Amino acid sequence: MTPQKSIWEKLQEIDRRILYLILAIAVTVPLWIPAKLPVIPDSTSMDLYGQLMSVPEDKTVFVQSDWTVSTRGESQGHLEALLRILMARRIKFVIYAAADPQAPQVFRNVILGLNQEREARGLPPYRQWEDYIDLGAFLNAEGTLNSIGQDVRKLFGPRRSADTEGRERPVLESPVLSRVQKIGDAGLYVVVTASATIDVAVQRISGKTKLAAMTTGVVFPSVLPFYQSGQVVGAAGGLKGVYDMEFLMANGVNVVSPTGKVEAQFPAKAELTAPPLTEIEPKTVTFARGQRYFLSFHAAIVLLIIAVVVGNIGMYKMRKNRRGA
Amino acid sequence: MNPETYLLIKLTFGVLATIGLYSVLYKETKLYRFFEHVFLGLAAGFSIVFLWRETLFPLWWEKMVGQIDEQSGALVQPAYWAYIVFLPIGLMAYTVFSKKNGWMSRVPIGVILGLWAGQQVQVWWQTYGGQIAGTMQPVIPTGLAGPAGTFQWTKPGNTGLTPEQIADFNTKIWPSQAVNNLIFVITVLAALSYFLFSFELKGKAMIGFNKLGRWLLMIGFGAIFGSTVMARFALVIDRMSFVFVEWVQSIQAVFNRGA
Amino acid sequence: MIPLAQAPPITFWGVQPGSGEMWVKIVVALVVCLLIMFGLTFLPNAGRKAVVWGFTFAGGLFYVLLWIVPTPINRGPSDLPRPGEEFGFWLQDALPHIVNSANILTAFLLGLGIYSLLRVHLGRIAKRQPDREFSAILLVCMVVMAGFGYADWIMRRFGEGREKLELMQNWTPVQYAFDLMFDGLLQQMDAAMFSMIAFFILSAAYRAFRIRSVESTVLMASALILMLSLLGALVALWNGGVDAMAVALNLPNASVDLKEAHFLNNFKLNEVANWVRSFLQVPALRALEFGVGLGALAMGLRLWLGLEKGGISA
Amino acid sequence: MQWLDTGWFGIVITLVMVTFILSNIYRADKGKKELFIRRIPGLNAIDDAIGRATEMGRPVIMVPGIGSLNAVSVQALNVFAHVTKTAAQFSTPIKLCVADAAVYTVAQEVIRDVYQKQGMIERYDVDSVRFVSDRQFAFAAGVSGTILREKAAATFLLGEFFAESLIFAETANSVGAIQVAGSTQTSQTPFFIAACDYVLIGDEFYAASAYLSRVPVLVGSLVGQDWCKLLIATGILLGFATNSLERSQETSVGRVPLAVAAPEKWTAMTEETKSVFEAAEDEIPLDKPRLRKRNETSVFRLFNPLVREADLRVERPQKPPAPPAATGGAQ
Repeated sequence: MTPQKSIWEKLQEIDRRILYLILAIAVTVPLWIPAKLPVIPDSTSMDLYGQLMSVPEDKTVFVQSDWTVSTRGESQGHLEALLRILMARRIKFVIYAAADPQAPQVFRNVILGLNQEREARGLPPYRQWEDYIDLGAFLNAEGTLNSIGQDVRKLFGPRRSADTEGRERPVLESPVLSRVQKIGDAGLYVVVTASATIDVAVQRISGKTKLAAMTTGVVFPSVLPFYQSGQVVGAAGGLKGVYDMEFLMANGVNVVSPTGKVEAQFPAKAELTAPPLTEIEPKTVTFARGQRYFLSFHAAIVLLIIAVVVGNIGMYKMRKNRRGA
Repeated sequence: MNPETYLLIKLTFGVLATIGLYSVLYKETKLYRFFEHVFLGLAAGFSIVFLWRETLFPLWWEKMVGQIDEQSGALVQPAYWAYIVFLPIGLMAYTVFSKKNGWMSRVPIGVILGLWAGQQVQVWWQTYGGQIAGTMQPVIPTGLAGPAGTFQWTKPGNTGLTPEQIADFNTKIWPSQAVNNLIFVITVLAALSYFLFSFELKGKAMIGFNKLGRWLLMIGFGAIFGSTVMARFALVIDRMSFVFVEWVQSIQAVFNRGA
Repeated sequence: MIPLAQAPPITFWGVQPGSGEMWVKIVVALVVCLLIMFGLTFLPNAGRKAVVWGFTFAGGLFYVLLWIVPTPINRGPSDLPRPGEEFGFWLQDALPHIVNSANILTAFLLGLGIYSLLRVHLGRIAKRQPDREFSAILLVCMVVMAGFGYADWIMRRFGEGREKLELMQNWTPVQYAFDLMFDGLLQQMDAAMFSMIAFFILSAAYRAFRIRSVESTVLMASALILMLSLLGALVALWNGGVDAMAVALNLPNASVDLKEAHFLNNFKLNEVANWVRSFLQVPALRALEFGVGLGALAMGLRLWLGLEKGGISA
Repeated sequence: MQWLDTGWFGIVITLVMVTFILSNIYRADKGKKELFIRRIPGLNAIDDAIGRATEMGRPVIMVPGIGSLNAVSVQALNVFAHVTKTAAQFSTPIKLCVADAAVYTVAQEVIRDVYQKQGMIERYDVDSVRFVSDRQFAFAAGVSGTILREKAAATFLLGEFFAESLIFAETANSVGAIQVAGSTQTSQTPFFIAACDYVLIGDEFYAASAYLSRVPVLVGSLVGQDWCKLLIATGILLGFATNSLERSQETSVGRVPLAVAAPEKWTAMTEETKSVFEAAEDEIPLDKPRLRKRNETSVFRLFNPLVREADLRVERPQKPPAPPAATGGAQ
């Protein structure tokens, strides 16, 4: 009798390309499935959301964006979530890169995309000069952050931008920066990064203003000590951090219920309450990239686990057959 | 140029490059070979630029000829002319293809390695002293007073507990804390024993301890594997989204505007 | 370079930028170095090793001295050394100049790498070997990228109205071309190659995570625990179950409001994963690091003192 | 009191380590007895891998990682020299792909030397050592292309690898190459373990050249390293014991951090000096005794020497005030 190969044995010798194809499908298909998975946000994310939602409306938020295309998967979601919150609350912000000359192009594309989205929803777009200032890149993170800590007006002074009427004027005259005298005037200083620039920011800026971080999953563990010591007031890490932010934007954190009691939605600090973003601007997008990616991520991990289980069953069956023969 | 149109062109380039490189997952074809060589060429070209722009110009040339503030004319940094010696030392490396003077290429190599070697002695304690100290965990409940971010069984950040409650809580779980610290110390020692090369292990206990060390190392490696997965999968998901969602949207955006 | 800091004074070693004195000193130093180099070509075999080792030793000596010579306490910016502190002060002042020297030297060596590329690919074209068309593509890409890269840098650094170039609407074709090649292609290719790792993770895990031996089983188990703990949805369900069980069992401190304070917390998925990380991964890899650090220290000593036999210094 | 940055303890321990290593090198160099090294399976596999490549008539590909020129790359090249020696004897073609120009320079020389010493300089091909790219993922793309096109029979991935490790390992696996890998980068070792046939873990990588060559200097150094590890282990055990004892005792003296004791001095310090004086504290009596904290044990003090506020009072002569800026002019 010719030995018939069982399904398990065939699976043992499966062509890796079939595995690759399955993975590609498994991560691509969920991109179109609008499932909102349950999640318990990390306390770092809850703090970050709470901080962002409590920035006074007349303060300018500083956004330092130091990531480029290769870590888009995590960082773009961070930046989008951050800017969505700021735009919905009509908070003015200044954005720049402190290390990489290529970073501005990437955040410009993000702002462009968000403005298109806002227009599509009939919301007023965010405009350079009036609502935000794009300063481009500064080179040398160490020197830049040191100057920001010491005299932010001196650093920003030479930069110029077109105002609403198209005239080139120093950015310091813009509504965004005219009320910033020193870094302490910032509503919040958020570093969106894929590298160690957050360490430099902690050294040079923490203590002078409130510092928050949004970093890739790889950098995130090095931010946690700063969070625990209070040098960083809130942080989002990796893909989970993106989804956390979007989840919090939709649900709020520890909102006061109609009965007047603080409802601990997630195990969070009792004093930390911030409403969902939709209460402020009803048409805001809350779930976006993080939601799409998070389901794909679950699919990928589940696939990985299935692959491992199938592989082991196959090995077990083959061994048994061999022993039986 | 219109930003949206430019964005579409750029995204299209990116999509083509992604597909080209991904084709290697199926097979090494001419398509992959084309993109591989484009990649290598662009990377080499960029290295040439980057090298001058980010290393030689700021770290060498500007140091050598000094800096003067353009607006005020004030001295920013004097010209350290002695930086010129790096040039001949660096040039010595180019003798590597010469039969007679090829030995000279070892001079810059020697300097680089020497600097590295000296640093090892200098930084050894800075790097490992703290880690050695941190390993000396006591067998007592360290509770929430432990070093920031490390050995905390429960995080005060997300509990909403008062300090008194936390202290009370800790008194209840202290045995597990002491046990954990003991596990920590034993793990370090077992893993360290695996890296003893010049001692012949004798006795069941020693061999067992050594084997335990290897298993613990494997647990550590498994944990790294598991926790790296999120960052890696995030990237592939993003690539797929880049090709199938954003690019398509960008095309729509440009055509909608045109229509 | 920290802006606003007071500029270092003009000395024998640091002269006024752009002055004639600077150029004279640079040229003289260069000529002297080249003469020494020329002299070295006449060195007999026996002396060569000593020269190479001398340079290596000198390179390492600085850091060793920096380590062993006492650092001046609480040094202020305008302090002068007390007796006995001169050398410590000198080392501190020299450090910023030494720190980057390895980078500078390595940068000068890049030419050799480019030479290797040219050699391989021009050779392939000249010898009419297969794949020569790809070699040509490589060389063209290299030249175009370098050309636009320099043009862009010069415009952004020294050009008229360089502040304006930060904004896209003021770009010239040079900026567009460079951005397209760098951001549109090179970075996207980086990202594409980087993201491919996910596929390899799957195929590697499929083959390697088997219950074959104790080793591969524990490797798999810890990897699985960590992976499961990344699944937000699963963690939310699991931890909710744990809380519900705590309430059902009527454990002390268990309440719906303070979900953290009961013993079963230890079995929450993220806590288990954290435990594996903090009490198994961290110590095991710390021991490994100790070994690696000692290996580097020993190798550093051997290289520095010229004791390394075999390999490069044989 | 001047070694405040590391304390005398750090200096002494490092010196002891250095002495251990150097004295064992000396001992081994003078001694006659062959010293013992335990078996390292990954290194035994090298010859088998080359043998297989010879049988299949396909090349051996070596990658020293993407790190810059340092001990890791030098060590990788030492192992590659051994591989090349064996390959040269069987006239198996080799390829060495490098990502750093300085490493390329060294590799070029090492490989030529090997062929020269074997008296087979005619088999040496200058292009067998090639610089691929110094950009991480361009290097990854180039090397995977090479592995696939050349159908490598064996690959040696030794050195500093980062995210690209798995790209090489899985690509080589797909063409059925035998793989020996090793990285000092702990974050990449798991991927090598998953994808490669033989893996050198951590320190085994540094032990490789001693293991392969049995040169007394290298073996002696290895013995010295083992002594250092035993010293660390003993230290950990002692510290563990004293810490456990001391932490369960009560104290009636506390300490104030310098930032609190002398805030104006603290704020005047530069960041660099601050990091030196982080452990500076003054003593104060406590209202009621409490358990000792982590930073009140003798072990902690050994690692973080106690500096009092008084220690910071250093009077130095001052430089004459700087001339007004922008006057310029050579002096």
